Amino acid sequence: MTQRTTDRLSSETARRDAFLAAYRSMLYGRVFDDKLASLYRAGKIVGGVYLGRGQEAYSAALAHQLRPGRDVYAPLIRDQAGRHAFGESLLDAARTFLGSASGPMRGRDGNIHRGDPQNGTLAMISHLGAMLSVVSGALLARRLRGELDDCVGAACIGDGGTSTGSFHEAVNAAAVEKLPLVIAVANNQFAYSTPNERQFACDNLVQRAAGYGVEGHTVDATDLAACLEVFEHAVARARAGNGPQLVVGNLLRLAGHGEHDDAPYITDAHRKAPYAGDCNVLARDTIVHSGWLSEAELADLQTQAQQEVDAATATAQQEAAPDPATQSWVALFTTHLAEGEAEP
Amino acid sequence: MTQRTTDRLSSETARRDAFLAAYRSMLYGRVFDDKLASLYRAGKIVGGVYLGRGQEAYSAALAHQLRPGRDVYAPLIRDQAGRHAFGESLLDAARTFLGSASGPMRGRDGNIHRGDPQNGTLAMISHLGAMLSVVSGALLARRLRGELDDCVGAACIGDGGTSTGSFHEAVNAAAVEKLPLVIAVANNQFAYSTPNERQFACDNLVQRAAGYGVEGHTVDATDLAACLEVFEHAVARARAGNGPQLVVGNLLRLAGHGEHDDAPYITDAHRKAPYAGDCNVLARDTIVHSGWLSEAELADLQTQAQQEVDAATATAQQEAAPDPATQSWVALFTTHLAEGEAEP
Amino acid sequence: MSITYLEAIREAQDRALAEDPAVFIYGQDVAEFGGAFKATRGLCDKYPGRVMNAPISEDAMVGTAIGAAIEGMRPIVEMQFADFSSVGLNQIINQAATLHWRTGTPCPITVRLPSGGTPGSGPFHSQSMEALYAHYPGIIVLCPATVEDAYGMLLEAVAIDDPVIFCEHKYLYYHLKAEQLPDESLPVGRARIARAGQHATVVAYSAMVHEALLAADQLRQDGYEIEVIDLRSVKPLDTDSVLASVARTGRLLAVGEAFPWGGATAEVVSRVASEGFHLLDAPPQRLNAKDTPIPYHPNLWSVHRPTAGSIAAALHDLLRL
Amino acid sequence: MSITYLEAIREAQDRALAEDPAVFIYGQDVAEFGGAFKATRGLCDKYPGRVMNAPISEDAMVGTAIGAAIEGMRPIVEMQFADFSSVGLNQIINQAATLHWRTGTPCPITVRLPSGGTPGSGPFHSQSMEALYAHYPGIIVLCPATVEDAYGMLLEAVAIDDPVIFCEHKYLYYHLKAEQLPDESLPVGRARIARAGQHATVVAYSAMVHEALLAADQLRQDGYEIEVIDLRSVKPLDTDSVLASVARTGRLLAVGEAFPWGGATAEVVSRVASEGFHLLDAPPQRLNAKDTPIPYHPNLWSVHRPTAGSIAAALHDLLRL
Ligand SMILES: Cc1ncc(C[n+]2csc(CCOP(=O)(O)OP(=O)(O)O)c2C)c(N)n1
Ligand SMILES: Cc1ncc(C[n+]2csc(CCOP(=O)(O)OP(=O)(O)O)c2C)c(N)n1
Ligand SMILES: [Mg+2]
Ligand SMILES: [Mg+2]
Repeated sequence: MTQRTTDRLSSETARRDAFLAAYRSMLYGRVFDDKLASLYRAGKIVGGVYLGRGQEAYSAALAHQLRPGRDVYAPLIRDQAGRHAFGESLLDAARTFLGSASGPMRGRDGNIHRGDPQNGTLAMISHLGAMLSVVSGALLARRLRGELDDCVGAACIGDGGTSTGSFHEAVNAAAVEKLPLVIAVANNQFAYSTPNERQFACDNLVQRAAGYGVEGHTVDATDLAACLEVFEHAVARARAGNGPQLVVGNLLRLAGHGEHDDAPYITDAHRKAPYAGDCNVLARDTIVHSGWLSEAELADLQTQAQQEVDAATATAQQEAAPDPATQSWVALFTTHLAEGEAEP
Repeated sequence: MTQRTTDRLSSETARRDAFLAAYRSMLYGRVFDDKLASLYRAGKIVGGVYLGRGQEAYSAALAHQLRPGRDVYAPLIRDQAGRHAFGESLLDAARTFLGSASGPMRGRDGNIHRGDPQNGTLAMISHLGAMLSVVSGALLARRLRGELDDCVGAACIGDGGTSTGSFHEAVNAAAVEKLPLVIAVANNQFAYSTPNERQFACDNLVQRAAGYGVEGHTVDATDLAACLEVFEHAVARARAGNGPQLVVGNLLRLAGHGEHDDAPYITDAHRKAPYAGDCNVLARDTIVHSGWLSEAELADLQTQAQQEVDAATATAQQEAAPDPATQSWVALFTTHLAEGEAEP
Repeated sequence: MSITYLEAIREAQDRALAEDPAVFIYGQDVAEFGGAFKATRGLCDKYPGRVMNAPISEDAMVGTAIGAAIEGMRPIVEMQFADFSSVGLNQIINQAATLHWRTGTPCPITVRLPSGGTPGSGPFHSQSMEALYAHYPGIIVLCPATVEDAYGMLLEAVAIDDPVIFCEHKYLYYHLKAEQLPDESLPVGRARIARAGQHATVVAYSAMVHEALLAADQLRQDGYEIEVIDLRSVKPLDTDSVLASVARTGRLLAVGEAFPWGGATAEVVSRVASEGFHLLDAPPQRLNAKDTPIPYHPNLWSVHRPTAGSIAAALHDLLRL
Repeated sequence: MSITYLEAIREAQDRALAEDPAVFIYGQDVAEFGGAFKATRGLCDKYPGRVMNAPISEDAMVGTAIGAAIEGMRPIVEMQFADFSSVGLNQIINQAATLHWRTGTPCPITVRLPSGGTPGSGPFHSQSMEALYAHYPGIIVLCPATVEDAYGMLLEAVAIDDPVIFCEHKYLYYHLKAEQLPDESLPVGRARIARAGQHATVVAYSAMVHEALLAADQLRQDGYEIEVIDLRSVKPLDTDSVLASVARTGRLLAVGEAFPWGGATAEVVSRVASEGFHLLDAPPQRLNAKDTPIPYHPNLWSVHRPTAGSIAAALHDLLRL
């Protein structure tokens, strides 16, 4: 074989490996989400359940570019796939939805509000837009210490979240500091029930990039290969010192806002639009057509995912709930400065 | 004369008249500002004094397009000229700086924080960016009542103010509602001491327009004719139903941030840059060179402005200060629901 | 017929829209969808163009309402959850609240805050923010505890020519029912005796009124008659009614679901201590939520906020003092 | 040598930057310009890259500080005026304040708020916002009244592994002087007896401590010895020291410059009423600013906030009760 052929084959291998790795996270994300939905319907989950259905390719493709332990990641409410790709354990995810005291949030916070900030996964607060500047701060800290190297930070946000003042302030400030911040906007056409037309008036949110002086990218977020490509490029640009990268992916939320919502506002016209494809189905087709995995292998993968998800939720369900009596009701790290109750 | 010649002459007359009218407000703005500065140095003013020096053309040209009593105007800290053009009396301006109880703010608020909201001039709060959505609300109210007609609202903001979340939310929401909001960004190169490079990373703030889906315009704000033209166009577009208009003017603040600030951060390089021209001097030159007014007429105008400004400040200085004893210390309109003190 | 607290809020808005063309509603998902809690269901169809979806921009939402109010409208802003009003707080406390005192222009806006905890809602969908708004001059802060007040006070809120923060409690939305809507109600600013008693007074508001009533039931079994005062409005705060009650009972427990530092319970206790010191037979007491974020897990949540049980315990302590 | 309150704040930041490479400063105009009040003058040159100008983006400023704190830094955020922190409030109360309880990650940020009124500053450059922040769990709120505390408490604030709201008073910036900076100071959380007395206790903080001391001077002429307690920290609030003082004097007046509803004075009075009821020989009293926006005109301003004169009058009333 010529050198060129080897290169092509190895880059094809790399592409296939990336695709399969990301697809694996998409699958785990979907299976986990489906499990959550059924637990929710069975009344086993207290509080909201928000799914990433339709957003898995976009979510996983971003996280696939990130290096757990080195990069900073601020996933949002529809990033089960990305969290999986960034190395979150299914058990920790299940624990948070099911209120296990052993989970990372110890029952103090729930569902999507989970993370491990000191190890690079921020734990979102609900106020949309608020996480972006926190990612910037983490990057700035590293730069100040001379430890930024080629780290990036990635922050996820929805179409609706771009309307927040917090989003604007953070993107602008990151641009001024030229921080390696990748902002992944998942435009799933709706913010809860509110369609794009009532959320913003530009044609494509990527048009905001120029106004911030950052680089912009758009992608068909139903297409995993395209997502992998756009994030590979954007993350590489950020790592190389080209400042913030604004990526906008187009897709349709294939679920309600939360599982309590049957989304009557999503019409047939939306469901027939090009952005309405199911990225998981499309990615699976690609795998089959490319001969990367056989139907049998795919079925095994599905079974494995199902088993792991079932195991995680079963374990989490058996774990103890938090005990108010042994709980520390002290919000401060500096416990001796706390008012009211002492540590138990 | 042919019809065409008549048209040309009458449009030239209109241009001259507009120029002279705006220049008049620029002159009054400058003379008033100079008076304030000297009163401040003499210790006659309590609190801050912020001047519009260098911004008069931009300020007056906008307000010149507005119709007092019909349009809505939210001037900011450097809009003495615009306020004059919108019909604010010098006496009311002087009263507010000098704390007269007879002024529109009755000594309760001071200096630039003045207005007459029910008659179309909003009274700015200090929090930058916060006035924009209030203008939108006024326009929306008229639309809801079917009384919008060809009204516009104009909101002034600085380069620094564009970094606020409030600015972003307001521009975006106005774009969604397609309101006739004209946003006049005065880029005077600095926000207090902070230069553009530390405030935003795009080349020109007008690049933000596309991201909001609004129309954008830039102008050399040292050039009155250009300012008149850009605002004539932008305001007409807004009146005609084309939605928000983002206008960005380039200039240099020819003063400190406030009169307490000698602005060491403004370097010689800035003072030699094209945006550093004194719009008042340049406009005066144009008037002379065009033969629109003679030196003598201009001197008369200057004298008249000086006399009116002196008279206004003298009157305001003689007026009674607010009397705490007869003051209503009730913040509510619904006085019977107020806690604490009753009306005096 | 039976009507819930949430339906009462919807009905009040319906009536306000019907009676006054100056009223309109602005908020996230309030139009066709009827709002996250369905408090505006059907209103968008019934009043075309007057129930409008807002972008996720609480600052702009409030600013827009203020501008419309300046022009004589009476906007109702729905926050999706009270907790998100923190992002619109600046426009409320600095723009709306100062407008009339500074300029003489009234600012009749009503900001509806779906407030308070429910199981599983966690730190950012459970807050009671009345203390932040009541601290600032120029704002009226209402906290209805009953279906009747949810209706009557919301109608009044819209009619008042000042900014009103309307704290409606999410826990009461579905559970609280009344037979019918009232024709009249106590005016804003007046507290209500929710239950008469003689041994101690509990001053509460919003959902805590119901916990206090349950606690009073428990104490009745021990022979104590507890008076429960429903403040209804935390600003203005009806000190006279509270003092009159303490004059009858000699004992005071102020209960609130908000965080413990400052807030309505501190205001109530300190007013009674200042103005009604000699009416007190025992030290006045307070019961608030714990001084941590509001926990997600129902086990933790039910201990975090005051409940009938903890109020009863506090009352027993108070009666022994 | 003599050093002002403002210089003490600058010195403390200088020392914090010198001693700990994790410290940096972020705020509007804080770099070359040295900040609107010159509290960071010279620090940018002395510590290159560690004193950074921020865009006019209070929300992002605080968020950025939180992110840096997660990574082990100890940011100091300067708000240009306390009043503008309303725009960064959400990040403070919901992000910084909840971080440790939710995730176990400490959040050592210090947010400096140039607070309080000065003549001519008006409604938006005069506010005292401690009540808003102290209401929320997870935040420490400091209000130094002296040059020594401005220095010592700021150093401590930066060292504390929790979010600290540092309310420095603009009226004290230039007027208050000390001979030298302290080597040691009372720990955060402890109140200080600013003046010992026996007839009544005034509890105050920040600029009001000085008004209270002047009032105490006036009352001495009438033979009364007034004890003045400087709270130093409003959260945590040193209830024990306050109670100990009230035990000595039997009378309490709580004085604050903030708005009257809620806030530190309500908290002080209600704690003393609850926990020290039997120590009181007279109803405990409060004195706050008036319930309107803070007026621009010095005539109005000087009546709006408590002063030596109004405190003395309130004390005379209290001593007659
Ligand atoms: C500041 C703020 N306001 C309101 C909300 C309530 N809220 C939660 S999710 C949501 C819609 C979000 O839409 P989008 O950003 O498009 O994300 P998506 O749900 O579509 O993924 C809203 C309004 C919030 N979380 N934060
Ligand atoms: C939200 C907010 N943060 C901070 C300030 C303090 N501040 C007042 S004016 C100013 C600079 C404004 O710069 P710019 O917007 O460019 O207007 P210019 O003064 O240059 O006309 C700052 C930071 C403020 N008024 N509002
Ligand atoms: Mg969306
Ligand atoms: Mg500027």
